[in-house]
Amino acid sequence: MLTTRVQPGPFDLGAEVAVLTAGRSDIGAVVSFTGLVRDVALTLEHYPAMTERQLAAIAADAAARWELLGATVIHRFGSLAPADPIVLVATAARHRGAAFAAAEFLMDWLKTRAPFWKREAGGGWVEAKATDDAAAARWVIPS
Amino acid sequence: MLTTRVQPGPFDLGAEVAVLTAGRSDIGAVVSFTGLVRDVALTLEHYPAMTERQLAAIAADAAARWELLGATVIHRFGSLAPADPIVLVATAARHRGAAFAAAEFLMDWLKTRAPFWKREAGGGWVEAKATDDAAAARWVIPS
Amino acid sequence: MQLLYFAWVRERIGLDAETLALPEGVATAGALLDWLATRSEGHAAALADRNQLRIAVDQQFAMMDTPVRDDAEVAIFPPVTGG
Amino acid sequence: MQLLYFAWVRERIGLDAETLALPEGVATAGALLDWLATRSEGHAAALADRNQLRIAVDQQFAMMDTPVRDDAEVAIFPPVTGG
Repeated sequence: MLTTRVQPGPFDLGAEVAVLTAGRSDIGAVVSFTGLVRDVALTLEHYPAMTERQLAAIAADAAARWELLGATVIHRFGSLAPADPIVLVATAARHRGAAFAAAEFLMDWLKTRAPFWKREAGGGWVEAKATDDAAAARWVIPS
Repeated sequence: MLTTRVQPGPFDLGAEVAVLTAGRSDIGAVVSFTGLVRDVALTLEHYPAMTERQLAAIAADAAARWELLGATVIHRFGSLAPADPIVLVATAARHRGAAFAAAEFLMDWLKTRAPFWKREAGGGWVEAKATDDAAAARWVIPS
Repeated sequence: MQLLYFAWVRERIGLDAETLALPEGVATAGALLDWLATRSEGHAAALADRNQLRIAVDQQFAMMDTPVRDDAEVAIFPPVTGG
Repeated sequence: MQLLYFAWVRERIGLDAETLALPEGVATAGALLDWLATRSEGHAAALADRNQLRIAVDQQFAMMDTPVRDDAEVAIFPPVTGG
């Protein structure tokens, strides 16, 4: 089951992982990543129609690369305070290797392919990081 | 804050992550790993005095290798049914790279260095996996 | 053609969207940017540094040589910073 | 000396723990296992395959050549399978 959602409000990590694993006993490993606002309040702008497409495409890409038994991707937008959660990725698989790799992949892909832009409160637009491009480049399949 | 616990009962992923991040705004990334019983009920035996020492040592080792802002390791013992959670690892850091790497390290270390033994219901003792040894070998610092 | 602008591209142009007829002879995303840059000082400022711009055609990432048609939705924005 | 056995080592020996006086001349974990194997058929069966055994001395992983003393807690068990 692949779930992707874009929403202004918070998400519940425990509840999302419970949904991901509900009613099945073939899952041996669940990895979650929660991204939080550090230090300075942010506003997240996004491109709604493209965001939905990209999140679905990113999740499908992860499911094609690893034997996932489920994945959830939730990304918030709007005004966020320090310590607020921004993004949740959760992956379920029989074994931990696939769950860890797919979660890292999803985060690297989100950072470089999902149309969100962060603006710091009282400051400017956050600049894209070369380290995110480098992290995403690990997953590019040579054509 | 490093938290390690061995207990027979379940744990609450959302609550543990909330404790890990409570009251601070310097954490940008939290990674969690939950291990679940697959398919067949298990009994987990352990060596209590050594388990406590090993879990504390494993967590300290992770904190020495990466700039963690917190880590939680909880391992259950006793009788567990299919789909029951067995183990929780959660790591907090400024950036996702350290949080992901430390969580993988902790799981690889737990699988090969924490004194637990699984027995399948109606079956025998689970054998150690060469893949776990190989995964743990990634982290050995050449002496 | 539907044009959408985000983040500082939106701010510099002073619009979040505009609907324009694609002029004859403008057939790629790159040519579209060249033409848009002539529309106002804001457009010119927003579109000056191509290395800092990303383009999506019909909600998919595109290159400067990606073809554009008059019925397309073209979005122009800085490198993404979500996650 | 306090001896502790876990998992199938415990089952084959038929004890989860025993307190024994370390005999003279037994100075390493390996020598201890050789001596323990002579104590009963169960001990012999449990301790036959050294590749399948792990040892902890005072709750720390040890090697066959790790020194053991009479005041030590020595645990013998199969490779761990937690996590």
